[in-house]
Amino acid sequence: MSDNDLVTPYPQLRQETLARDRGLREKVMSLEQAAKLISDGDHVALGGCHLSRTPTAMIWALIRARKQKLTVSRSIASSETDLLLASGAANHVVTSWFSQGLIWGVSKVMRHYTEKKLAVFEEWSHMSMGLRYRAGAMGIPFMPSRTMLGSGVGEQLGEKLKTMTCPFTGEELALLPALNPDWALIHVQRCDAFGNAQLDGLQFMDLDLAMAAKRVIMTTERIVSNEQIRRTPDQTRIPFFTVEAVVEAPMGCAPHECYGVYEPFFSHLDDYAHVTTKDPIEGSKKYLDRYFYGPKSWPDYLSELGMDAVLDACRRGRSVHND
Amino acid sequence: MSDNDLVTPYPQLRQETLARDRGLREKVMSLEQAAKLISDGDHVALGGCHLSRTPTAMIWALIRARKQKLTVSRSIASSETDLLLASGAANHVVTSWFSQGLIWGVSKVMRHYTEKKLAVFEEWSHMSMGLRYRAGAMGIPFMPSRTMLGSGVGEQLGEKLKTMTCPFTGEELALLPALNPDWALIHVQRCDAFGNAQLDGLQFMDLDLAMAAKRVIMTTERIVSNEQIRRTPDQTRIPFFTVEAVVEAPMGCAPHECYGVYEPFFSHLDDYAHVTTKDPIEGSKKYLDRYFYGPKSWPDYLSELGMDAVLDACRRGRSVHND
Amino acid sequence: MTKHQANDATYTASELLCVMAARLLKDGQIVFAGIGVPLLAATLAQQQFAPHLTILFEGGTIGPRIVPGELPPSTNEQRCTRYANMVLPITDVLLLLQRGYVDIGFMGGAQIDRFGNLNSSFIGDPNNPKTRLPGTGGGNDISSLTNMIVAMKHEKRRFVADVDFITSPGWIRGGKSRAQAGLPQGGLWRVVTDLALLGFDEATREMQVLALQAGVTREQVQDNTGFKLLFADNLEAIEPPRKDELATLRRLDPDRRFTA
Amino acid sequence: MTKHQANDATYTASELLCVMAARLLKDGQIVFAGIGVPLLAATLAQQQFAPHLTILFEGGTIGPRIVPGELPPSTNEQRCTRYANMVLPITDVLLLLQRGYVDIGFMGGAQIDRFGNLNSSFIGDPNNPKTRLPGTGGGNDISSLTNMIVAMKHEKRRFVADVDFITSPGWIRGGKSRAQAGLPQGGLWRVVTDLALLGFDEATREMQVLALQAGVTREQVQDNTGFKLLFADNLEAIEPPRKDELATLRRLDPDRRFTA
Repeated sequence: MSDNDLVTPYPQLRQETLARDRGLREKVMSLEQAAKLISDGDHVALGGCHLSRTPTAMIWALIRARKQKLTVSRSIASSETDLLLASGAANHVVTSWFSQGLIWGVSKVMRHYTEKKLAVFEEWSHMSMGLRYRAGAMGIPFMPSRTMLGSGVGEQLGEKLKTMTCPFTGEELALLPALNPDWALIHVQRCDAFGNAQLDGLQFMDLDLAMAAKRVIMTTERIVSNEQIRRTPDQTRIPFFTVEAVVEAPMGCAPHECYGVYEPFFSHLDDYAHVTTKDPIEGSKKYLDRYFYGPKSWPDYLSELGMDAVLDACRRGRSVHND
Repeated sequence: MSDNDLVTPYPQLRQETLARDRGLREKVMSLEQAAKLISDGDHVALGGCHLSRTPTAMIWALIRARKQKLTVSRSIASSETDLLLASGAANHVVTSWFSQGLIWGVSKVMRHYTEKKLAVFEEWSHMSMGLRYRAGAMGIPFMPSRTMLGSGVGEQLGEKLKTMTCPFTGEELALLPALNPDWALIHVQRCDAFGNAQLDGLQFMDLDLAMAAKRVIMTTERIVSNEQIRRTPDQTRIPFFTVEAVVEAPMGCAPHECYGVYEPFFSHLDDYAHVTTKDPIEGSKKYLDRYFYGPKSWPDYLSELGMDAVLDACRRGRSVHND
Repeated sequence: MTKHQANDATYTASELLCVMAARLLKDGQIVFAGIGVPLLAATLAQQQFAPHLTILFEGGTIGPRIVPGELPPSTNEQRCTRYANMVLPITDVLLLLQRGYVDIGFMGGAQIDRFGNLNSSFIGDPNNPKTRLPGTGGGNDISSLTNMIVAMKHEKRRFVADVDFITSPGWIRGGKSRAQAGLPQGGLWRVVTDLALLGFDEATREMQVLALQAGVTREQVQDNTGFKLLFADNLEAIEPPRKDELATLRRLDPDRRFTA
Repeated sequence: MTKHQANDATYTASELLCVMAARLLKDGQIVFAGIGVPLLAATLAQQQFAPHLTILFEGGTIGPRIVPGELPPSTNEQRCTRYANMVLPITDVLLLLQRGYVDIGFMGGAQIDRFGNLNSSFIGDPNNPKTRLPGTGGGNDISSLTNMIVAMKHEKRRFVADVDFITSPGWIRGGKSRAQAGLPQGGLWRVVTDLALLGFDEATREMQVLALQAGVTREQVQDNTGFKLLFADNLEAIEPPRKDELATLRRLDPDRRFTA
């Protein structure tokens, strides 16, 4: 963050928002150009959840651009956050749950970096993550809630979590500080050149994320015309003026899923779990070299995943449309 | 409300919710049967806004059932609320704006009942109405916000509006009390027999209204199969378990509009404005006799509006689909 | 209906207000507009010089296009959503004001006072009003959270020393009173009338005449105002509505539903 | 893998947990389920005796149908939405717990203590842990806001007197301590293990054995528990998994991804 406030002061939040060019303008660029927008030390919120609609392509670009000291927040963090730590891009993770996935056991990469205190793993409850983004999206400094009380999770946050007695009911409430990330990275099925995004299926926290963030980088399976967006305005979920960059990145969540387009690349994720469990440091280093630093381009990265794997993931992804 | 608390105590709110049959069950009934569910003195929140997606059919049924002493809330109230007052069904209106519509001038009916103190017109700002419903929907006793400070609107609410100093930022904030109406009346384009509702176009405050209310009565242009709902679950906006009654009421908003189906019946509304402006008491009485008490059935009411008017409103309503 | 003469074109007071309000907007801005003069002004600006300007409607619309002759009856009907970029819930479009995304909000009112407070709730004693007006709608939210432009007919009964009731706060009691009331952001920026363009003194926040409409004198403005006005040292002259501006307006509202 | 014998059918510990957990549910309930045992248990209940039961997934799904053999890898992928009644944002599905719509939440954990507190964050000293675990996810929210069923293998190292860290509060320090901590609602209702069905004493909120799995003795249960257990006066006998229950489970998870 531009400063160390837990909650961005309201005058600063408004100033930073009003200072941006919020006009209806085209903002299409490459992954590399978009990566240049983000500074070392920024707070980057990741859209999607766990294995779904992960902004892999943009994370891939950030790691290749050798970003450092990023704080990353995501309500459920998986292999993408392993790699942000292993690459040295991030050293602080704000999340409710962090591991590759139940079926693969506890992430050895997460364990290595957090147990060795090479990175901070800041734990909030899942709903609390969502309400922190929502408060940020609404322009209020906190959201009252009824969880994290009486737990170690709440205790461990110290002054970051406050409580109050409700002036209307006399109840004890938890107060969650608003979270306004410097950036939100969000991947959607379709979006126009201005940044108007329509996303199908599970939305996770992406709507609140976009409104809470100071700027959004939107990657999309395909860029559609603004005229197409205007035909179904009630399908638009994220408004253009939150967006600073639009990047077309087909298969942009691979090896994770994009609702209705492709499912997770399960055997690839099994391999990833295998190598990183055997040796979190060497395993993740080899993985980064092969899939992140090695490829000349995003299509080159997809080739490395393999055409068979891509077609299989897409076949499974389409299944929801057969119902 | 079941008691006079401004904010429903949390234990009571949970108890009333858990006591309901929230199973996946059919709940289709007639307007008359649905009207029987509502008791005199209940707080009834009206879905839609101003001239759009007004639950006219259900209001029509409540007035015909001679309900009394209802409190009515709606963020923008129009002719439907005139008639709730004129019929004696309601004597308290919670809203941000109450008149037939700018193009018709100030409602003489509203003026008569409020200036003569025959009914209470409780004024909150538009956003405050929305945030009160949203707090109720979220199960929290209040929502912090940044409006109504320094205004007569806030002052006049006295103890109903509180302020606090933010423990994170030191700012002065307004605290809006949660609103959990006894009932929400909502009209949608389509809904299944369980109450799963999909609504097109402008949503207004209906999603928060449904979650905030203790029970929802859903009227719908048409009842569709649950299988059809399950084909596009990401189009469902209101979940079945909030709903107590599902009523199929074609043209259920007439003479107001239902997005994509029909526009407002403008000449009818001109006539309404004319008779109620000339004499708010006699004018509204005559109108109620002809359109509310006179018709034998809802189709009979529509016939009274006139087939030409219905076809014209539908032709204009479809226009959004031509874009 | 007062007729005004300029560039051998005749126009109504409402048309004059639309044109003047439009000229105050800038390209790329996000503008919260009600129907009538505000919507026509914002649309006129879009078509004249601000193609990247975005209109927001209280009913829940971002960036619609107005279909000439199909002006919406309020901000809450489907006509507001034609060719829009996004439709969203009312509370969320209003929260864009609180989040800080909005440059300008258009306001109106039955009364305005010397500190730019607006009244659209009560005429007379609020506890025993001569007239109960429709109320704030989103007015209080807009006025609390962004910079306002007010466009209204200049009449003594509407320009009063103190409004009967503050529905939408302007500069409240002047000076720093607005910030002290918990509203550090926003405020009343400009008042456009059929007689003048007005602003507010930076220090005292009292209403000040910045420019006069064509053919209007200082005296006329003061005579139609219920309190003592400040006047800027050198009053700008306002260019009357141009034919192209009027032509655009009349294409948008051919039936003169909002510009009569 | 422990094999259990009953009605001449062989089943795994996970299958046993699924069946026992399913039997605790009632028709018409709204159940917050994670993947694995919870999802299989809730689906088994639906197919056996609770056709009107609704499953909620943390990822944002209301009332999905599970496609046999296509069990989701977590609650956040598209497989969770098949034939669902509604898909909604994560925060809003979690808020259903806070609004009071949910009857039962399924939970797990690495450790559970005598007051039903769950730990899924740290093994050892939280400031210097032997093992950093994935964390709460929605666990803390579910446990704070509704009645829980916990299904887990019964092992001494997991059933400890005091958890190293309270990720998801059960009855905290027993008695009224949960309500005093600001959680008047919800609490840990039942613990299902491969050895027994357990509840909590109404007054002290200490863990209490209510029934034993077929062929299991009191001693076995106590020996596999790291603290002194209470035992109900008359322990019910649990009917072992029936063939029809196992058949349904195996149709749902033919590859034994979650029931091995």
